[in-house]
This record gives sequence, C-alpha cells and structure tokens, in this order.
Amino acid sequence: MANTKDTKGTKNGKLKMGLYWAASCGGCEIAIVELREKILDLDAAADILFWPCAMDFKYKDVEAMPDGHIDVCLFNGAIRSSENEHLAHLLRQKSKVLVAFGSCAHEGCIPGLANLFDRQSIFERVYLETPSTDNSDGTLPQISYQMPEGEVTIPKLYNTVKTLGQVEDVDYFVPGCPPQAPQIWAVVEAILGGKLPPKGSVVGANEKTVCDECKHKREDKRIKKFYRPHEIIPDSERCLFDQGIICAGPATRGGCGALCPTVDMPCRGCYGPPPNVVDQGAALLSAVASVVDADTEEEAARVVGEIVDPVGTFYRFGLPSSLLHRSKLD
Amino acid sequence: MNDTNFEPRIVGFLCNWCTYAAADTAGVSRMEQPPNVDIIRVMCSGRIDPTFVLKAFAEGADGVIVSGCHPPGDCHYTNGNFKTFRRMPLLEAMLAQYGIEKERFHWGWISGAEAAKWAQLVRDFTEQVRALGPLNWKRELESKED
Amino acid sequence: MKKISIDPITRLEGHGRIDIFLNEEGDVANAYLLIPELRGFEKFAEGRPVEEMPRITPRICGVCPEAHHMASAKAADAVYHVEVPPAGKKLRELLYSAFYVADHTVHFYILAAPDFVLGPDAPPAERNILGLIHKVGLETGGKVIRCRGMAMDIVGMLGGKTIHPVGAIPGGVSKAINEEERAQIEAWGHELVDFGQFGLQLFHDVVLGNQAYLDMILSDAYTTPMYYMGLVDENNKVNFYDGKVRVVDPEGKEFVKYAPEEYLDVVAEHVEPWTYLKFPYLKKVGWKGFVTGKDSGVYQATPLSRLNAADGMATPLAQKAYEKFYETMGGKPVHGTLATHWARLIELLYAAERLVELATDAEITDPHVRNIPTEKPDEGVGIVEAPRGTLTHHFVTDEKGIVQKCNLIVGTTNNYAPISISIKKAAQAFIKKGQIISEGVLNRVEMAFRSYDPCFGCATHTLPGQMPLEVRIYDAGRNIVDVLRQNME
Amino acid sequence: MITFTIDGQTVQAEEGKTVLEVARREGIPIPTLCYHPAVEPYGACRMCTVEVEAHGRTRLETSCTIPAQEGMIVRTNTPDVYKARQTLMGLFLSRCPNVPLIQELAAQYGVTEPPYPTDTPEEKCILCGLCVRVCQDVVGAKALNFSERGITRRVNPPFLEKTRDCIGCGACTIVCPTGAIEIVMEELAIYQEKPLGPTSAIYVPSLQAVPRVPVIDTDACIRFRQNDRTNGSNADACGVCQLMCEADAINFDQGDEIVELDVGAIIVATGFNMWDPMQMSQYAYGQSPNIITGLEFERLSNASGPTGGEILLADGRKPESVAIIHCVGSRDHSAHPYCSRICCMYALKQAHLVRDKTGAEVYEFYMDMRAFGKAYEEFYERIQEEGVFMIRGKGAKVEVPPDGKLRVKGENANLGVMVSVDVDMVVLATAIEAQPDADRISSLFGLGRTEDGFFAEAHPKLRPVETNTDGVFLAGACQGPRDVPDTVAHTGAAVSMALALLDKGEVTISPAVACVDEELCSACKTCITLCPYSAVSFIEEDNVARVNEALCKGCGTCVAACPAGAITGRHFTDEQILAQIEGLLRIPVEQLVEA
Repeated sequence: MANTKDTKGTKNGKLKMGLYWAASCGGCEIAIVELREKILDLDAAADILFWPCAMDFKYKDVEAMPDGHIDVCLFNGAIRSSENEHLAHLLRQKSKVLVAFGSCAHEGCIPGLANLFDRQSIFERVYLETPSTDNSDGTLPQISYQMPEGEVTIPKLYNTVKTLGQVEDVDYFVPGCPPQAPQIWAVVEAILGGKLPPKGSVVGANEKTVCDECKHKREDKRIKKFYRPHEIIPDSERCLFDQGIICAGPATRGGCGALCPTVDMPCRGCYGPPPNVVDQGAALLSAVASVVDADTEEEAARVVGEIVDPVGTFYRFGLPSSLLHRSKLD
Repeated sequence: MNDTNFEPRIVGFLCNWCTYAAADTAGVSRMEQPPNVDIIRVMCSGRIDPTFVLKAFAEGADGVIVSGCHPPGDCHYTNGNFKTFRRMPLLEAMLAQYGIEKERFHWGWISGAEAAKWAQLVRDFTEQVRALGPLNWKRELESKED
Repeated sequence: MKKISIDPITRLEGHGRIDIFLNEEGDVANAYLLIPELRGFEKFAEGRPVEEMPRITPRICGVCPEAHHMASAKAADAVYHVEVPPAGKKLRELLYSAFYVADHTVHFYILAAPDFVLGPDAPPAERNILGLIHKVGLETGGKVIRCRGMAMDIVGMLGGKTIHPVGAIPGGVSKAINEEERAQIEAWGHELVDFGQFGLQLFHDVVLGNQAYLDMILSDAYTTPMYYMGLVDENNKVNFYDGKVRVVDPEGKEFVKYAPEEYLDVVAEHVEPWTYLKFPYLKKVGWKGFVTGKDSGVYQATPLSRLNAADGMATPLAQKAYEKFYETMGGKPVHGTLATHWARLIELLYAAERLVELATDAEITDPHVRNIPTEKPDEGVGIVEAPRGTLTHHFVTDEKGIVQKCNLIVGTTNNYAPISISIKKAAQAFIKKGQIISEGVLNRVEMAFRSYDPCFGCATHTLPGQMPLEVRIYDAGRNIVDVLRQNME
Repeated sequence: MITFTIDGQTVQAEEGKTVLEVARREGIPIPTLCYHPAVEPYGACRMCTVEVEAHGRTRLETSCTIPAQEGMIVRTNTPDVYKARQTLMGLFLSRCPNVPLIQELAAQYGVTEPPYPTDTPEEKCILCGLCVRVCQDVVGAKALNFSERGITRRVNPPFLEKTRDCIGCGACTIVCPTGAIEIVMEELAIYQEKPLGPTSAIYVPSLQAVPRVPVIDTDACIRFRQNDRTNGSNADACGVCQLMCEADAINFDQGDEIVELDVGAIIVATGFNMWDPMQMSQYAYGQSPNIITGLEFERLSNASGPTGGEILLADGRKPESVAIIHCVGSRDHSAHPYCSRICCMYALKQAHLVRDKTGAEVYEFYMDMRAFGKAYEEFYERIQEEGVFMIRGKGAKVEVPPDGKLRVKGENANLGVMVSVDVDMVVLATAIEAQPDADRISSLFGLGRTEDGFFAEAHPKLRPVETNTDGVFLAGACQGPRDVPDTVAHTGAAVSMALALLDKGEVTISPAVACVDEELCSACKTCITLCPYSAVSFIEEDNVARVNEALCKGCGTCVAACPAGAITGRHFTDEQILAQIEGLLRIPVEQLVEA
C-alpha cells in the first residue's frame, strides 16, 4: 500500500475495494454500517466491487478477475472450514492488499474457544446430546451424503479454528470485535490516502493499551481477592482491576475507546495483544497473578485458585492465535 | 506412546542464583543426570514469563521445568520468587485446560546448595515425561489438522 | 436425474446452498437448503462461567447480538435464582427496544425496501441501500441512517458498545442511567416513533397503493399456513423481552403457551445428514418431514408469526396499525409470508413507542439496577424474541456457576423448515418437465427467503446475513446446464 | 573577671563564684564537711572557714558562701583559721567519736580525744544537712528533713515512718560525709538480676563502645524517674551529672533523632542476635540463676561487671565445678543448622578464665572442636593442658535437682557411654543468629538473605562484602557468624570498598536493567508494586512508569509482568529468550542424545 498508484488503478481512479466474510458473526458487516453517513463518502471514494451484505457480486466474477485486480480486500471471519480456506486463498490471489478485518480474521475471536474441543465432541453435543434434539438414529452431518435423488455435499468443518494469517499471507490486521467505526474510517482514510504502514502492521488501533483510554482511576495494584463481575458492584470511579475484577485492558491494544468499562464492565480483550506482546493470554495471566497480594505459596495458590476458567478468561478472543492455538487433540 | 526409543525434550528455566548454580554444581560435581533437560538461564524466576513456558511447549518440548530460589528468603532479589509462586499455579491450571498433563510441567525451588536435588529432579522428571510419551505439540496439530 | 445447485454466493463460498434434484421426467424430486457451517457454541460454552455467557453468545450473531445478550442474561438470572430489580429490567428492555428499532430498520430499508421502492425489475447493482438513497433522495436516506444511528447510540449508551453490548449481567445491568441520559433517550425516542409512523406510511403509499404488490402478497403462491410462534405478555400482547411463548395453530387458535423453563416440552429438533443446521418442530405434533399444515410440527417464528400468535400490540399507535393490518389482510391469522414486511414495520413502531414509555418511566433512573446473586447456581432457561424468531438459551452449571451443559435454539433456526418448504414450492412451481424458468425460480426463492429475513449467522451459530443466490442447474450427468444468479439482498 | 589573692597567690574568678570554688579549682586545700558541689552552699559545718581581708577589715568567713570580690585577700591557714577549725573539730568529735573521717580530720587539727563526753558514741550524723538538701533540692523527693531542735535535732523521714516519697535512689548515702545513712534492701542478693545490666544510671555501654561516651538509663535515672513518677511536675530533679560535667555534655532534652544524610555508600553492620535458649527446654535455661549463656558469662567475668570480674554463683559463692555446653542452638536442625563459628573458641577461653580465677573443675561438652584460626589450635592444646575435662558429645540435657547442684547429661562419643556431671554452674554457648528485624533491613536496602537468615554477599568467594545493591556493603556478623579478627578484617574490606567507590566519584552499574518504552506504557500500574528495589515508579506528569536504572538490579520481574509489553529486560529480552527456546528445540532429539 505504500504505492498509492497500485491502489487506484480503476478507470475512474477510484479504489477497487472488496468486503468479504468467512466464519464470523456478521458484526463486522454491521460495523461497516456503523460508519453511518460516512458510507456515502466511502461510496464516493471507492468502487466497492463486492460487499455481500449490500452489493451484488458473483463468485465466478471473482474467479475470472486477473490476479491482483482488487486493490483492497477487507476479509472478516475466521477459517473454520475447507470452504473458508479455499476462499482465503482465492482472495489473496485476486487482491493487492489483503486485510484481516476484525477479531475473527485477526485472532480467532470468541468462536475460537471451540479450539478447546474437537469436531467430534462438538458434533456429539449439538446433534446427539442437546436435550431438544430428537435424533434416535444418531444422524450426524456428512461431508458427502447420498440422497435418493443424488449426492449432496457440504464443506468439511475443521477441528481447529484458524486465523486468516495462519492460512494466508496477510498485509494488514484491523482488530476489534467488532472494529469500531472511527477506527474503520481512519483505516479507510489511510487506504485512500496511501498512508498505510509497513506490511504486517496492525492498523485501526493504538500502540498503547485500553488502559490508556480508560477513564477509571488506577492506583497501585495489590489484589487480595478476585471477584467475578456479578459478585461485586464496583466503584465506578476506580479501576475495575484494582478492585479485583479481572480486566483484559492492560494486555489489550487500545483503540476501541475503552467502551466496556464505560458501563463498569471489564475489558475482555477483543482488540488483541499490544504490539510487543507475543501471547495475550500469557501476558494477562502474568500481570494478574503478579499483583496478587500474597507472600506465601499457600495464600497465593488460594487467591489465584479463585480464578475460574483461565483459558476462557485470558484467551477470550485470541485462543487460535495464541502460542498453543488450541487444546491437545487426543 | 510408550516408545522405548522416545527421548523427551525438556526445557528448564532456571534462575541464575539458585537453581542454575545448583545445576552448575551438579555438573561440575559429575552427578549423574540424563541429557534431556536444556537449560535457559534467566536472572530470577520472577523473569519467567508464562509466555516462555507456552512457547517451549508450542515449539515441541515434552516437559518444562521452572525453578528458582526457595521462598521466602532465598531470592537474590528479595522476592522475585513470590511472583513465581503467584503465577505458576495459575499457569498450571491453564495448562490443564489445554490438555497438557500436569506431570509435564514442574515448578519449584532448588537452592544453590542443592545440586543433588537438581540432579534427582532431572532424573525423576525425565522418566516421568518419558512415561507420558511425546507431546510434540507442533506435529500433533499439523498431523491431525483437517 | 438432474441436480440443480443454487449457490448463494454473497459470501463467495456460499453460506447456504440449494440443491434441487429433478426426476427422469424433469420434475422436481426434491430440494435441499444446505447450511455449510457450525461453530459449536453449545460445546465450547462448557467450562465458561455462566455470567460470561451474555458476553460470549452474542458472537453467534453480530446482526442481533443484543438478542443473545439478553437471552443469556435471563438464563443466567435463572441459573442464579436472582431477581432483577425493576430498574434493571426496564433498562434491559429499553436497550432491547432500541435494538429492535435499529434492526428492523436495517432489514426493511436496507434489504427489503429496495425491492419495493426501486421495483423488482431494477438492475441488481442499484438494488441496495445506496441505490435506495439515490432514488428516495438524500433527505429520506439520511433520515434512515440517522434514526438507525440514534437507536444504536441508545444501545451503546446502555450497553457500552453498539455491536456486542456488555451491560447485562446476572442480577441486572452493570450501570444505571442519570437524568441527562434519560432525557436524551426520550428525545430520541420521540423521533423514532415518528420514524416508525413514517415507515408505515411509506409502506402504505408504495406497497398498498400498488395493487400489483398487494395481489402478490395475498396470492396463493406466497401463502403457507402453519403454526405460528411468538412471545406475549400477560395480556397476550406482543413482547420482545419477557413473557411466555405462545403458539397458535394454522387456524389461529392457541395451541400452547409455555414458560421458558418448559421449552423442552414443546420444541424438539430434527437432524438431517446433509446440513449442519437442525430443524426445530413442535414436539406434540411431531416431525413429519418438509410439509406444513396442522398435522406437521413445522412452525415459523417471524414478525408475522408474532402478530398471529398475539392478541394485539401493547402500545396505542402500534395497536392501531395491528388492527389495520388484519383488516386489510382479511383477518387472523395471516398466512401470506410477504406480509411479514408489513408486520415488521408494525413491530418497529411498537418498539419505538415502548422505548418512549420506558424512557419516561419514573423508575428508569433508579440507581438500584442490580442484585448480587446469593443462591446456589444450577440451571436456567432464558427466552427473548429475536427479530428473526424466538430465541432460547438453556444453561446447566455446577455449584460454582460454571456451565456444564448448554443448549441453544436460535432465531432463524425456527424457520429453517418453512424456508426449505418455500424453496421446494418455488422449484415445483417453476421447474416443470425439464423446463427451467430461471427468473421465476430466482424470484420465488428470493421472495420466500426475504420474507423470513433468514440470518444464518444465528441459525448455524456461524454466519449471519442475507442470501444472494446462485442457482446451478445440473443435468443427470452432473454437468452444469445453467447458472442462474441473483443477489438476494 | 575578678582578681584577688588566696594565700598570696593571685587568682581570677568569674562573677558569683565562691571563694571555696576558686580555691578548689586552684588546688588550695580547704576542708569541708557539709559542702557538695551539687548542692547549694549552706555553711552549716563551718569547717571551710577562712580569713578574709577586704576594705581594710579582716574577719573569718565560711568560704563556701562568700563570693569572690575584687581585691580581696584570703588566707586559708592563719592561726585564727586553725583555731576556729580546731574548736569545730572538737565539737564534731565529741558528737561522733567513732566516725573515722571525723577522727582523721580532728587529728589534723590536733584534736585526738573528744573534749566532751557523749551518751551516744555510735552517732554518725553531724547534722550537716547535706542529705536533706540533696533529697529536697536535687532529687526533689523531699523524703528527708530535720526534726526537733537543739541537741535533739535529727534527720529522719516524715513522722519517722517508711515513706513512699523515697525512691531509693541512694543520693543521700552518696553525699553523706560520715556514712551515717544506709539503704537497706529488703532482700540481699548479688544475682537477683542477670549480671548484665548497667551498674549506674549513667554509664558507658561497654568498654569497647564507640564512641566511648556514657548514656543515661532513663529507667534508672533519678531525673527521669522523678519526672515519670510525678507526671512531669518534677521534671528537673537531680541533674547532678549535668551540674558536674565540666564539658557541659549532658543534655536531658536530647531524644531519639532522625538524621537524614545523603551518602554515597552504606555499610550495613547490624550484627547478630543471640539465640534465646528458652526455646529448648532441655537446657533448663531460666530455671536456675546459675545456668547462664556465654555472653552472660562474659559480663560476669568482666572487670567492669557486677562482681568486679569475680566468677561467682548467685549466692555469692565461688563455683567448684562448671560445665560449658557447645552448640546450643547451632548445628541443630531444630534450631539453626549452621555452625555459629565463634563458640568453640570463646568456650575454651571461658574454661581458661574459670580455671584461672576459681580453680573450679571445667567440663566442656563439644561435638567437634572448631579451632580454625591462627593460633587457635595451640590455644586449644593449652586449655587441655590446664586440666579442663573435654567431653566429645553434645550436652543433651541440664537438670535442676532440688539439692542446688546442676546436673548435665550427655554422651561421651569417644567412649561411647552416657555421662552425667553435677556442677555448680552451666554456661550455654548459644547460637548466634540474624537480627530479628533483618527482613526489614533487607527490604530497606534490597539485600538478599541466605537460608540462614543472614544477609547475602554478592559472591561467596569473590565479592564477600558487596551486596546486590550497589553502594551497600556488609560488615561483620550481619553477613554470617564470625569472630572478632574476622569481623575486623571483613569490616576493613567493606570500608575500603566503600572508600574506593567514593573516591572514584561515579558508579558503574550493570547494563542488564529494565527499561520502559514510554510509547507503549499505558499507565496500568501493574509494575509499580512489584519491584523490591522501588526502581520502577510512576511519573504522574508524564503518565508513564519509569525505571531508575541506578536502582534496578535486572531481575526482570516487571518485564515478565508488564501486560503491555512495554518493559524490556536488557540482555534478557523476550526476543532473546524466545529465540533460545526456538533454537534449543530445533536441534533434533537424536543429536541431543548423541551429544
């Protein structure tokens, strides 16, 4: 993106842009809608070649495009199935700049918690065990199934949720679940102005963490007891973490505007790790445990033992992009 | 899993002043110990970021040892080891969620004077991990991925 | 045998695909709507603290995260046996009403209205919100964008974030509002009520004023009588946040009315091997395959079904619109699926009126918005009415409140069977003796789909959104004989 | 200044000085009985009478009361003066014929026999009133006064009864010239208290004290006691020491003072603590006054101690047999596992002292004899030659039977038999241990501690006096048990290290320190409480944490804790350590095993 000419190669000089989503909740699409009036500005500045939510486009058209035809492709959603991965490869080929847009594509997001289980156990739960399911035959979805009328196929579900970056070469990452509108607009402006940073950068977010934007007043941390959010009505003025509520803010890139703490709820880390942090969950775990006010092994073990679900807490949004990616497969 | 040829890879993160000194002494004293533990020296066990332990497993370690100075008073930096005993139980609980057997992760204290204890730990832990078989996180993920 | 594959390719790979098989005579043998993904929330909820579920389940669907947020919060309340203080309950409903306004706005103006306003014959490239704005003018377009923004700002004010809000927590909501905020919400609320009336007026002028449209709505082809489900309050009026679920039979008589914790007595789900999505049906009637009517357990849960299942609307302007609706459509129940758009606009008005009611409630600024749970957690069910259907969350926890079992019956899922049936009907109507009338197939499928407003993000717990289609028609040798494409949205 | 003459010698005096004071200062003898410099002159005994010539007139005056005047001529030894004193001494001797001081003084004036008879020849009081004045004016207790008049005049407490006003300070006995007052203790005992306490209310803590200045024991001092007893209304009682001190060095108002100094180096020499043998009941410490610790023995045998250096039992007898038990609390896993290092040698010295001063039999119960220093082994041999019984084996138990002897039981490991010895005195060579507040000192200076609780040196061989905190050095037993020669050497080393540091004028610090990337620090304050050296602090005005590199020791705790990845541990960076992990695990396992 350093070369603006590359991104403005259309006949009318407008940027050729694509928006696409794989395994995601659609919140990233709504996040684009959250640009509100600015959508019209976007429309004026860029030719949106495809936008599944609002535009018509055709799979075959994309296949028919010359390589690198799309200037910028904003790709949201994780890689959950063979089909997701296939499309990731196709769009990489057709796009000059491939952007992992939103938490799913960036780091796997909440659906990435499925990496604590495998396909089989998920199938068993969903199709066999759930109390509303009536499935005495033990029917499970099949990738290929011979119906009386013919063969019906569906894509293969992966055991492991992957990030876009784990299956394809990604140029930029836009974090957030979902990315916040002002940040999206800032990225759009950077794209339009050809002012993107070096490849591989996280854009649409800050270098500092959520704490930098958080209005709650922080003091020295000495935690004697951890509270789950429903167990305490915190002081609205003071830092939630200081009050014993685990907050991912210190280990999370800022840029969202520290929105969750505005309603006295702790950050859960959707903007992903800060620039120098290798593993967000490990960084948060280390910080949380370090400030426990316990000077004996027994006391420390007792206090940290009150923390339920460490993986689900520290890797709420980033399990697939963590060092271990998932739990052990048997 | 019980491949008799299996040689576990173990990474030990040791503090400079106590356990590393003990390991050094154990070596100099020619105490018998298997060669399966690779040591990474840090100044204090308080420097051991849980990231390192996860990284070691992710890169293929079959077991990890974290060891520092005995609390409360042994720490060369007064109370760096306090942070270790605050972090490690939580890390331990998290590794269990990842499905990593607790026998693959040892954390504790060995003073500079306890060379024999270090050698014993290396012997015992190597056998303990050997009995579990390979963890081999990377290959595990790649081979079963679909 | 021929196989016709309809690939909805909005998302390129298609998050739903339709395979239509023809018999030797060239008639439709069967049609399958395939949902190609699953994310497994039911499984990975296990081990999570139940109070975090209101922050986890919204990722089932980013289009209606507020519905999942509320359903999980209500289920977690039930798990902890904690009573939400009145102000807490009202703030939740206030947020939820604002969300309804925003969501219905998106679906009517951005997805459905282009068809009506621009006309079904307009070029697909213009049949989108931008095209709509060009057509109706920046002022009206701006009004839509502004009013949706207002509603979203209320969600953000109460829930922290506009998408995936976080404010609901077992026992209530995390933060009270002050008078300044209340006054702002009230001011916006009045504007949204006007906006709701504007929508109905637009529908009246453009759709009802056009006999062709009206005939289409009332036509047999779009009429599929079945059971209708919807949440009602104690007066059997439509309610989105709280109450009991009422089901009426194809004749409009009450079939069952159940409290959330009784859902397993009423609803069951059927599994097919060729799709990742399950098919809910009424347990007492039973799964009879892809057929509708009184003897089939297939039901729908849509704005139309909610109106059919209720005795009226709880706010005055919406009640008037409700009465006019049934008067125009020839009495209850209405089976015409295309009438769902009208029903949606009535709901939008109701949501805006309810929003103002709540914003002017004396209790709404009460600082007591939360009770800290004290009871031992065990099991709970939470039901809200999501825009695309009744949403049920069911958690079983251990004594620490850690989820052990989770079951979810999600909005669009309810309508999976009706949609499938509509597709088959469409295929049968327009594919005869090997003659494929492409426009007809596409239009019928599109219309059927759009009225249900399917959101397969919800349905598969994977992916949301609306489904543009690509229809692939295969001959017996599985060679593509034709490809029909049309963007659904 | 006033100039006048005494006995023809020209002298100078400050205004207000009495003739007696000037004469005493000049070394001119004038006898006195009722004079005491701490008490206002009273002129009662009149022995200080001198001849004064002033303004052309000559007369006899009491020199203790007459102030020096310009040009006056004083003569202390004229015939008239002699005669006056002779008369006085005759009268005193008649009253108190058996008081040695009076007898001597009377003899100086030629009076050898009392001129007048007396019915009470045992009388010692000359009614000078010094005691009354001391008690009233100095001590402020007002427990003594005169009663009656004329020949029946006497000194006594009010109503001749025991009085609570008397605080037992003994000031009256000290000032009484004739020894007429005696303090009667209710119980007499030499060893009522352990012979370690100070012997007066103002004392030099030890002969080796540095600086060698006295301190006031405010619990014993009359002034402080009166102040406490009267709730402050008698705040200036006594003060004799102040009055007497020519250097004017005594200041009662001096309190504890916190002095803040900016220094370039600190030597920690906080010493050691004696392990309390009460913790091990088998030694019966506290059950008999004759079971004492080695340190108490030192006090007992000290020439400035309570017995003047005599080694006595509690009842004042000399011991006939003494047992010295080594390793009490040392080399013992139920107390301190380490060797206290100094005990063997002092125990041998104490054996020598006992043999030398009392001739008593000495039994040394020892586990190993650690005579490690220069000439120590020779000393050990000498003690053996002095006839000390050396029993190799730990003294296991001390019993206190009712007959007054103490019984020490133990094993003689050389002979392989159990032994039991009855002795008069048991000396316990108790362990020395780290000071009880060593943890506070350790966190104050950022010092590490070894397992034994003593402060850790930077390197056991190569940096024996340095610590992990630059500029802080260790001296003496705070680092570990050591005897005097070793302490002197260790301290010398610490001092020279400190001087070397100061002389250089700058410090070199390790580059392996933490540093904060202020572009990334987001002010979460996670790190602030973690640093044991307070090297990380929060800078409010810049809203970032910052590391003081001079204080940082590079442990990396804050680096591992920083959730923002904003702190780098130089030379042990995340990148370096992660690269090490990758590098290690890239080696195929086969190569590893081959190697």
